[in-house]
This record gives sequence, structure tokens and C-alpha cells, in this order.
Amino acid sequence: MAGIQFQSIRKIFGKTIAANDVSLEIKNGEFMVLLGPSGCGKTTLLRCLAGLERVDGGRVFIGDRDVTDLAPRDRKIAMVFQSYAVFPHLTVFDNIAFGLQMQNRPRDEIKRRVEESARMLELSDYLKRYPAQLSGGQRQRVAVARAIVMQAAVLLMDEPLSNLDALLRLQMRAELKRLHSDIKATTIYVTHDQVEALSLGDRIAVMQNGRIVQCDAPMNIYDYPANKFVGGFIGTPPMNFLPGVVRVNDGKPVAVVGESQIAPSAALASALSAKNGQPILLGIRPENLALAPSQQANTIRARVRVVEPLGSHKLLTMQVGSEISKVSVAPDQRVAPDEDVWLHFDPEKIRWMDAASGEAISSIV
Amino acid sequence: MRVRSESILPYGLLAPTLIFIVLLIVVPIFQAFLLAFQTAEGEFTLIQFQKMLADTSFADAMKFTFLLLMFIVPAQVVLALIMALLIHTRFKGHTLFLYIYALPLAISDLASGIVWLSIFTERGFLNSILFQLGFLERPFLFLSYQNLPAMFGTIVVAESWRATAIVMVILLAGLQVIPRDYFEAADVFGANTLKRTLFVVLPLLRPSLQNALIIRTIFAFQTFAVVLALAGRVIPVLAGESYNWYALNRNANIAAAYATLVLIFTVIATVIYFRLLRTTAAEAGFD
Amino acid sequence: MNKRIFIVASLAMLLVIIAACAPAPTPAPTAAPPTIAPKVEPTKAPVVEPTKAPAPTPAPTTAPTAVPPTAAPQALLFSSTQFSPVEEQEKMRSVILKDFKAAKVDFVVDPSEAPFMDRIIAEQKTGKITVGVIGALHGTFPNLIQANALEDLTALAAKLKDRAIVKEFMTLGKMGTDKQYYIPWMQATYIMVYNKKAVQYLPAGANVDALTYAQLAEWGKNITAATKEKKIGMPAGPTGLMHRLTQGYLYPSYTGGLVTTYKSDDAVKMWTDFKAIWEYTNPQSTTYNSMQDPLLSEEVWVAIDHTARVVNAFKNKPNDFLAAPAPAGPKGRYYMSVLAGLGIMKGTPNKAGAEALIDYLTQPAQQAATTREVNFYPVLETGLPTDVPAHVKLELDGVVKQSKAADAKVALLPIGLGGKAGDFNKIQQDTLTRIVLKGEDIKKVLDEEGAKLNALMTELKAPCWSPDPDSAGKPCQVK
Amino acid sequence: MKSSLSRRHIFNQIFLYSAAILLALWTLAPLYLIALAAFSTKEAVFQWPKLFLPTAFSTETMAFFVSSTGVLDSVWNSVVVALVTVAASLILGAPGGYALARFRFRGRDAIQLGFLVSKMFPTAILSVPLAVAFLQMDLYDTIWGVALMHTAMALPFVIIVTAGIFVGVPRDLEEAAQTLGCNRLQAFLRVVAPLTIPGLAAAAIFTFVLSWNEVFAATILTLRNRTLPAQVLSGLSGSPLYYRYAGGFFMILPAVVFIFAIRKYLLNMWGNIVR
Repeated sequence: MAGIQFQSIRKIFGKTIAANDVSLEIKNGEFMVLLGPSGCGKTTLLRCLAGLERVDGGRVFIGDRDVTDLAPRDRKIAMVFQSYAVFPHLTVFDNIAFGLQMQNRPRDEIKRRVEESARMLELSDYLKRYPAQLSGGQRQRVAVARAIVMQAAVLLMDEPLSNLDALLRLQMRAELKRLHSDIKATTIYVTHDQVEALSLGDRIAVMQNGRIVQCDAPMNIYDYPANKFVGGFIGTPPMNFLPGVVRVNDGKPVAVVGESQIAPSAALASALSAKNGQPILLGIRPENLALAPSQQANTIRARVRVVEPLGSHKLLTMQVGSEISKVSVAPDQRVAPDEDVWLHFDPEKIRWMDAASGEAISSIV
Repeated sequence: MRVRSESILPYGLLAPTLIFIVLLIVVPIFQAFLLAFQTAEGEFTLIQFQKMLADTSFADAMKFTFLLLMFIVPAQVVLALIMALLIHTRFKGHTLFLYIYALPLAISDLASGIVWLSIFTERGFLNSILFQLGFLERPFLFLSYQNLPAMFGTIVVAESWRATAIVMVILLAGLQVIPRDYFEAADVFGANTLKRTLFVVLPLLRPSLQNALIIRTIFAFQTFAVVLALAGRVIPVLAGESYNWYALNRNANIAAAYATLVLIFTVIATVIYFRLLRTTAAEAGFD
Repeated sequence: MNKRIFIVASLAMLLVIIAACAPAPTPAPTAAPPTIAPKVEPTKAPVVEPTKAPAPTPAPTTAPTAVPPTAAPQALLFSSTQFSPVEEQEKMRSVILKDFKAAKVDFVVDPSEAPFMDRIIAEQKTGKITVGVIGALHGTFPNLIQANALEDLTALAAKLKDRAIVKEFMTLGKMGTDKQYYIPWMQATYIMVYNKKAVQYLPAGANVDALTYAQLAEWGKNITAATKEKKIGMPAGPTGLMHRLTQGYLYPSYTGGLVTTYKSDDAVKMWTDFKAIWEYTNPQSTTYNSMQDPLLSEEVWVAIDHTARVVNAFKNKPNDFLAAPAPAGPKGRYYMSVLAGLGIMKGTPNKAGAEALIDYLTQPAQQAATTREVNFYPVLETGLPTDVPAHVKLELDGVVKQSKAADAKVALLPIGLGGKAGDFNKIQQDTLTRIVLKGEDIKKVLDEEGAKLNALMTELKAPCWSPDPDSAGKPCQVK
Repeated sequence: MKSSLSRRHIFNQIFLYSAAILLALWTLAPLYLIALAAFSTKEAVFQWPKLFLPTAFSTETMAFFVSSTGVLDSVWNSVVVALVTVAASLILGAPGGYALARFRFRGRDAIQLGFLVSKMFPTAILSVPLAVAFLQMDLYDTIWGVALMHTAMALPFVIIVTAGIFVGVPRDLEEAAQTLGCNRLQAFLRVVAPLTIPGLAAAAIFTFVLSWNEVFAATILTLRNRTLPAQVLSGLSGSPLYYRYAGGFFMILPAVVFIFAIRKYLLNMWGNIVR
């Protein structure tokens, strides 16, 4: 088992910078998710770690070994590909056994280990089949079995669930989580699906334009996005951003949004005071907004545009000033389109962001 | 160190081929090319081109080369497109028909010339069948110099027969890459077969069409064995004149001048195709 | 880095080009191209009229640096431009060469002169000789001499003295020098072949064995009137020998010359008459390379072609066809004799075997066999063999009638054209194309093509040959 | 509604099959006729009007062609030349095709274009330089020399077609093999090679056909060791029609067999040329 260290990784394809001085440390046994929209550099970073891509700068360490210049096969990693990359000319057994055969393991050991990982992934009945005779989900399992059979210190997964249908994805997600708790290999998991990231990761590194913008535990990322991009990327529906202006009244800062004023939590007061007169964004998750019967503190006038009953909750699309906001309310909440209502903000749950840079304003100045 | 070996690898893999082609094709081409600019004694001159321009057959050779191109290439493309679209419907038995349509792919122009001469000659198969069916009282002279359109037609037919297969295969391969959704989308919007072909299939086939056109044009410029077999010297073409000057009149210099002209025209045609049918990455639908 | 690769690559390519060019400098012949000006008074003679070729040709004095022979002496390569039909090649290998024991002969045929000459030139350039005996037409030998590819066979000729080879042929083999470049091998000519069905349409009073060109036109007209088909055939295809008919038959028969009379009034008359014949000539003629196939399929009934290119008609349908002399014009019944000779490749690895083969092929038995099997005719004074198969006999009748005709006269193949024989032939081909096929004005075409002919002859400094009058060593010119 | 739909369907099917059969006839008729001519009596070849059924069936013409000196030797030569050409061009060309398929490198487009340009010059007039070069290499008049030349002529085709075939193998598979302990060569041999063998075999067979049909280089570079087309060409101008028909048929025969063998891979082979 081994930790992983990226030191100032730089990778350039032609004119695009896929990894721009990325540094990241992953602890032994940790499940790290690289999350970001397509083209953000997350797969590139994974491939640099696998040795499938040469870095243009920086070093990669697995444990305390500098693997930057090693070939993939010398890195003691195992990888699951987005396309599964299951060899079509080999049976399921031979696919899983491929890596062990390359290591010239004894036959009985190969058989034992292949059967063991096949059992873990419920593939025992399919060992003699060829990939063409398997469903997509089964092929995906073969790809995972082929990786875990190696008992590598590091397990890499490149969007392994993205080609599965929704139901299967849900099922496999849980299985992968169970698998990780069984084998405890240091895992790096690339995805653009924030639900997968939240559910699987011990930590999530959110990437944008070749940089890691935030790396933290899933709920921290959800609750305290480092900037507007992270807040908007994570969560369905994403975080609402209401534009306002900071006003300092008697030394106390408030955000003026439309005709309302919203006061920050005490911890942010001093940081916000420094931004008197500047535009600001109030980031707030749909579930942290509530309908209020009348105007009161920390409320704002809004008009209901769309009401979507979604079973566990109702999703409202509201017009706040010129902005559109999503609000999640209890399923029994009575509300109708074109109704004028008041929205209540929980000041503790507001993520205040600088309107110009999109960066969150932290309590420590 | 690894980085260097990595970026040299493709060149290393290509090197044997490149050396081979340079030694056995490029160098002789270059030497032949030089012949066009030399007198028989080896002095540099442009006289070979003057002689070529003054050649009795030159104007005709130019005319017929381009006429053939104008008739053969579209005929082949249309025929090949029909074949490819038919096969692409994947009707029962389509693999058998694909095989049949692809047969001429492996037939040389030497053999093709023999085959079509046996059909078009005065007492050949075509006249025989027309005669037996009572359409003719006596053989019709397809290969008469007095009936140039008929003679020209036989060449177009023979060349279309031989070379449609390659176009068909390229277009069919291109068709298979087009996602079925596009055809279905067009169906949903009520396009009939003709409209669908014109406005959906053809634009999506543009990369394949470009390939097919380039390949066909290169070879059409070089076609002469079939022309020589069916039309003798009555319908001269540039490549055939190059061959005649070389093999029959024993003048390598003028032959080289003709060959150079063929090369120039082929390059120009290829460039035009690249320009006209250029697909941007975005159009091709990939990132 | 990539730039460096390209520089290295282009340097490599440059080296390669230099290497490919440098070691093979053309061995420049120190002598001018041989020029042969025969003086011929047409007379009647055995089969084909031999001629003298007195003009001197300085022989090339530098021999190429020949590489010592490497091949086993048993093998002997016999490279020929003759016998392109496979059946004839077959006979050559399995019958005529069968009894030759001195060496194992590989008989190889290149019907078109291009690869044949290319190979000999390439072998001379590199000094790697594989060819032993060269069999080619008289008209090809100037090219071979120019390529410095021939051994001097004077000694062999002396050895073959008792062979009774027609003396004039032996003289021709000297190519106008004092060296023997080839030993005469065999001869052929062009004749007329007709289907018996056509006889009934002969013009009144015409004798098929003494036809004139005017009567031929009338004959064709009669046939067309009766059958609504044009049934005269000419070998005017890409590799057909139509230009030989122009050079050796039409021009001399109408004008008594070829080059000198190229645009004479007689020539205009000739083309006018020929156009009349062409009126009744199958328009497919421009695709005919040899006349036997159209004769057999009855696309044509009357055709003129080389004996080797019509013999199959007699062979396949001996009851349908007869041979006759070529027609006559106002200046006589000119016909062309085709003489093929045997030379030895300079520096050949098996000279003894090559000489033995020439000796063998000129023996009476083999000469007779040549007629019997492949119907080329002997070059011996002993004349024609009599024990020949029916189809050869049929053709032979025509050949004999032609040479024995009262008005028969011989025209020679063009001589002294060196490597430009093709350019010369092209002028006749172009003239025919423009006048007959495209219908251009005869006078204008003759003026223009005549000018080209003059330029060519001046460039070549080639004196006139029979039947053109002797030009006393000066280039032959159109008058 | 339903019945009119199915009627339209039937009508469509009839139309489809008629068109397909018509086009098949157009392709097959000339092949049938040359086969007919090659297996007729000599008389039937010159008959008017010609027969369209094999009533005058005879192997006389074919037997004469096959038994004439040099033909069987030339067939053997053609086979050897073609096999050597196939082996050499694949060994030399496949790595190049792989390079074009897998790597983006400077000069890639130029090289591809170069392959195309090398096909734009009429072959016939290359003969003197080639004959001289081959004599110097002591390869003149050997089937090895012809094979060498055919290899050079086939390489542009082989390289472009194999590139197309290699593109068809997802890069992921190779990378997966690499992460599982293979080096590049092992990954190629254990994963790419098994997957591309059918396609490469098809390319090989097509290369065989190219070599089988090639006539100019074969004529120029040999004297005694002729390939079949060179042999047929040398007998073409003066030989009787039936010989030519038999020769033509003999040259077409392998085409019919080989295209059948590779019919499934035709599209892979030609789908990706000139990108």
C-alpha cells in the first residue's frame, strides 16, 4: 500500500494546458475522486500517474518511489478504463488472468486469484465466455476484476461507470464502495458525475482548466464550495447565486439584494465590511431556502414560475428580481405558479462570494 | 531520455518503408522527371515540352483526358453510390451482393481491356445479343473512329465497370460510420429517399467522397490500357501518349514530358478536391 | 529535432540520387550513328529482293568495360523481337530449337521494342551481360549498334561461307561497314489475304492476283453495296503495322519514292485514292493490330498485313482464305521485304554457344523448319521448302505470286534512322490520321508533315534509301 | 393503414432487389462472357452471332494456353513474387501503418501525402532507371527483383490500409495491457496483433492481387523469369484471340477467389484511406 504524490505536474497538448502545475497528495488507502467537467485535465492527471502520458514537468511519487520516468508496467498500478478495454479476443478468465500471466505467476495461484476476484464481482459463471457474449455491466465487472486481481497498491479508475445505464450505475457505485472497503487499495477515481464523487470519495479534488480548485471531504465541498464554479458544479440542482451589493450600516455589513437586506453570520462580518459598496454573490443551496408567509428578516420577494413535484420534494423555479433561483421544498408545501411569495435565507448557510472573482469569502481575512 | 525515444519511435517505424519508396519509386521518378528537361544528349532544355505541345495528338490527348475524367468519375460515383446505398439497407443477402459488386476491385486493366474488347468489337458479344434479339440487322460499330461518341462511350462503360468497385467500397465504409440516427431523423421529418440522400447522406459522406474522388482521379489520369485496347490511337489520352512515345516511338524525353504533365494535373486536381470538399473538424462532428 | 530528421532524410535522398546516377555514365558511342544508303535497282528475285548497302559506317571503337562472364556456359539467352504470338514461340522452343545441344537455350520474346532495347542498353550500361544471341529486324540493328551492343561477327560469317546465304542479305548484315553485325536469319513480307466470299464482288476484269489500288477501292465498294458492311481491313491499331504499308507499299507504288516524294503530286493522288479505299474500310481498323482475328470473325474480308499476322486465318479456316499479292500503283507493285538477323551481344558470357546457335539456325534443315513451323522464309539461295503444312502453303502461294509478279518491285525498311525510327513512323501515322481519319486538306497536311520529315532527316543526316534515289551521302530531303 | 404500409414495404423490397440484381448482372456479365470465351472451341470464338450458353464448351483453348511454354512457370513465378511481396510489404509497411495510426508527429500529413504523390506518375517510363538500378543490384531478371519492386509499389497501399486497420483497435486495449505488465512490443503482440490478424490477412490478400496484376515492372525487370501478366502481355499483340481470352480469364480467376476470401474485410481496408 502506498500514498501518492503529484508535485507540480505540467502537461501540455499542443496549445492547451491539460495540467497546470498540479500538486496533490493522496494518503495510503484513501479513495480520492478527481471531479470536473470534460476537458478539465482530470483524466490527463490520472494517465500521468498510470504512465500512459509523459509529464512535461513535475514529479509523480507512489509511496516514496519516484515513478515519473517508469513505464506503466513498472509502476505497480492497476487501472479500469472508461471503455473497459476488455480484450475481445480473450475469455473472461484470460482477461482477468492477463496481468498475472504477464508476471509469470504459477498456474494454480493464477486460477485461485482469478476465481476469487471473479467471485467478488459475481462473474464466476461467466469465466469461459468471451466479452462479446457479455452485457455492458458484466464487461465493466470484468474490467474491475482484472484490475483488483493484481492486488496493486494503487487502483486507478477512469470514469468506470459512465457507460452504464442509470440503474446499473447506482448498483455498481455501491459495489465499488464496498470493494474499496474490502481491499483498501489507494484509489483514484475520475468522474464528471458529482453524485458519484460525493458518494464514493473520501476526498474530492475538483478540477477546472488544468488546476485543482478545491480538494476536501465531500460534505465540505458541498457545503463550502471554494468558488462559484465548485458551487455550481456540485449539487442537483446546483447552488443559486443571487447578486447583491455590500452596504455597511453602522459598522454592520449587509447585502442589499433587490429591496431586501440580508445580514451575514457574525463570523463573516469583518471580512464583508472591507468590501463596502462592492458587488457580491450570495450562494445558497435550494434546500436552504424556505417559503415565508410574509416579509421578515432575511427574506426576499420572489415569484413562482414552475412547480415540479418530484416525490421526495417539490422543486420550484423562482424569479428573484431578474435572476432565476431553484428552491426545494417539502412535497406537501402548497404553492402555485405565478404566486408571489417571500423566500427566507438561513444566513448560516449562505456562501458569500466575490462577484468579480467568484471566490468564496472566508472568515479569515 | 525516454521522452526522446518516444518521439522518434514513429519515424523509426516508418523509416524502412520510406527508404524503400525513396530508393525504388522517388529516385526513378526524379530521374524520369529530369528526362523531360533534357535533350537526348543530356543538356537542359525545354524543347521536349515544345515538341509535346506541337505533337499532333497533344490537343486531342488533353481534350479526351479531361472529357474522360468528366464522364468517368461522376459515372463511377453515381453508380457506386447507388450500390453502396443498396448494400447499406442491409437487405437479406446483401453480403453476397457486396462481394459481387466488389469483384472488379481485383481485376487489372490489362484483363479488363481484353474482356471489354470481346464485348464491344464488331462481332462481339454485345452485337451478338442485340442481333439475336432482333434489334439489329447487322453489327453496330461501337469502335468506329467515325462514331467517336460511341467509342468514347465504350471506354466510359469499361472504366466504370472496372473502377466503380473501389469507389463503392470507400463510400460504403463511409456510410457505415454515419450514425443511424441521422437517417431516422430525416425519416421523422418526412424526407423521402431522394431528399434524404441529397441533403443528409451526401453531406455526411463528404470525407469518403473526397477520398474516393482523389483516388479515382489519380488513377483516371493514368488510365490508358483500356483506352488503347478499345480506341487505339483515335482517342489519345495523356498517359497513353506518354506510353506511346516511350514504348512505340522510343522517345523517352517526350514521354517524360507527358508524364510530368500528368503529374502536374493530378496534383492540381487533388489540391482542388481538398479545397472544395474540406471538412472542418467541427463539421465532421468530432471534438 | 524534427527539423534535423528532415535534413538528414533529404541529405540521404540526395546521396541516393547521386549514387544512382554516378556509377552508370552512358558509354558514349565514339562513332556517329551508322548511316546506310542502299542503292537498289528493283529486279525480280527469289522471294524477297536483297539489296546492297554500301555506305560506310564507322564502327564504335570503344568497347564497354565488360565484366567477366559469371553465368554457367551451358545457359544461353536468345532475346528476340520476333515471334510474339505464343504459338510461334512454342514452335520455336519445342521444334526448331529442340535439336540444338550445345547449350540450353532460353528463347525470350519482347514484341515491343521498348523493353527489348531498354534491357540491352541497361545491360551494356552496367556491364552485366545476360543476353547471348539477339534476333531482331534489320531496322532494329542501327539502334543496337548505337548502343554498342554487338560483337563483330566477321569471323563467324567466314565460317558460314558454305551456307549459301543470299549474298545481298549478308551485305545488309554489315550495316554498311566492313564488319558483319548480323547473320541473316529469316525473312517475311506483307501480303493481301481475302475471304473466298469476296471473290464474287471483284470488279469486272480485275484479277485478284494482279490488283491495283484503284481496283481494291472498287472491290470494297462492290462488297459494301452488296453487304452494307465495310469489309476491307487495315492494321491501323496502336501496335499495327499500317505505317509500313504507307512506307513500303502505298508511297513507292504511287510516287516511286518515300521521303523525296513525300508531298509530290503523286503523293496527293495516292492519298486521294487511299481515301477512296478507306471509304470501304472497316472503321474498326483503328483498333486492329493484326488482321487474322478480324478475318476469322469476318469483320473484314480483305486485308493487307505482315505474313506472320495473318497466318492464323489460314490455319484455323484453311478453306475460307486465299493469299494474293499486294495491289499495284502507277509506279509498280512495290512491296516491302522484312529481313531479320541474328547478332551476338557484346561481352556475352557464352560466345561459343551463341555462335553455335547462329550456325545451327542457318542450317538448311532449320531454315526449312522456320518456314514450316512459324512461316518466316529462308534466307538461303536454295529457295523455299516444299514440304510445308497446308496453311503455310496457302500463304506461301501469295508470297511467291507477289515476288514473281510482272510489275513487282522491292522497297526497303527505313534505314539509318538510329534511335529515331519511332519519330519517323510517327510522321506517317500522323499523316494518315490527319488526312484519312480527320479529313484534313491533303496538301496542307503533306506540307506540314513533310517539313517535320525534313527536319528529322536533317537532324539524322540520313541519306536516302531505296526506292528513293541516291542522295550521294547528303540527308534525304522532301522535294 | 397497416396493409397499405406493408404493401409499400413489399413494393420497396421488390424495387430493392431488382436494382441489386440488375447491378449484379452488370458486374457479372462481362466475367461470364470472358469465362465463356475462354472455355469455347476456337471456332466458337470467331462465330457470328456468338453463343451465350456454354454449348461449345471446350478446354482446348485453355489447355493450349496452360501448356504453352512459360505459362505454368510464369504462374509459379507470379505466386512466388506475390507471396514475397506480401511478406515483405507487410513486415516493412505494417509498423509504418501502426505509426500513422497511433502517433501524432510532425511530418505525418506530409508523409501520407507523399504516399499519394508516389502514385501520380505513370509507371511505364520509369523503366530505364529501374532496369539499370536492378542490374547494378544483381537483381535483374530475378523474381526477387520483381518482388522488391512490387513491394515498393505496394507499400503506400499497405501502409495506408494497415493504418486504417490499427486505428480500429482502441488505444485503450493497448494501454490496458501496458498497465497490466506489458511493454509496448508485448502489448502489440498480445493484444493488437491477435485483433488485427484478420484485417491484416485481408490486406495481405489484396497486396497479393496487386502484385498478381502488375505488368509494367514485371515486363521491364525480367527476361526469362516472367510473371503471368508479363507473359500474357508479351503474347498479346500477335497471338490469336482465343489465347488472349484464356489469358484474360486466367488473370481474373484469382481476383474472383481472393475477393471472396476477403469480402468481410473490404470495408475495414478501404474505409480509412487518406485521412
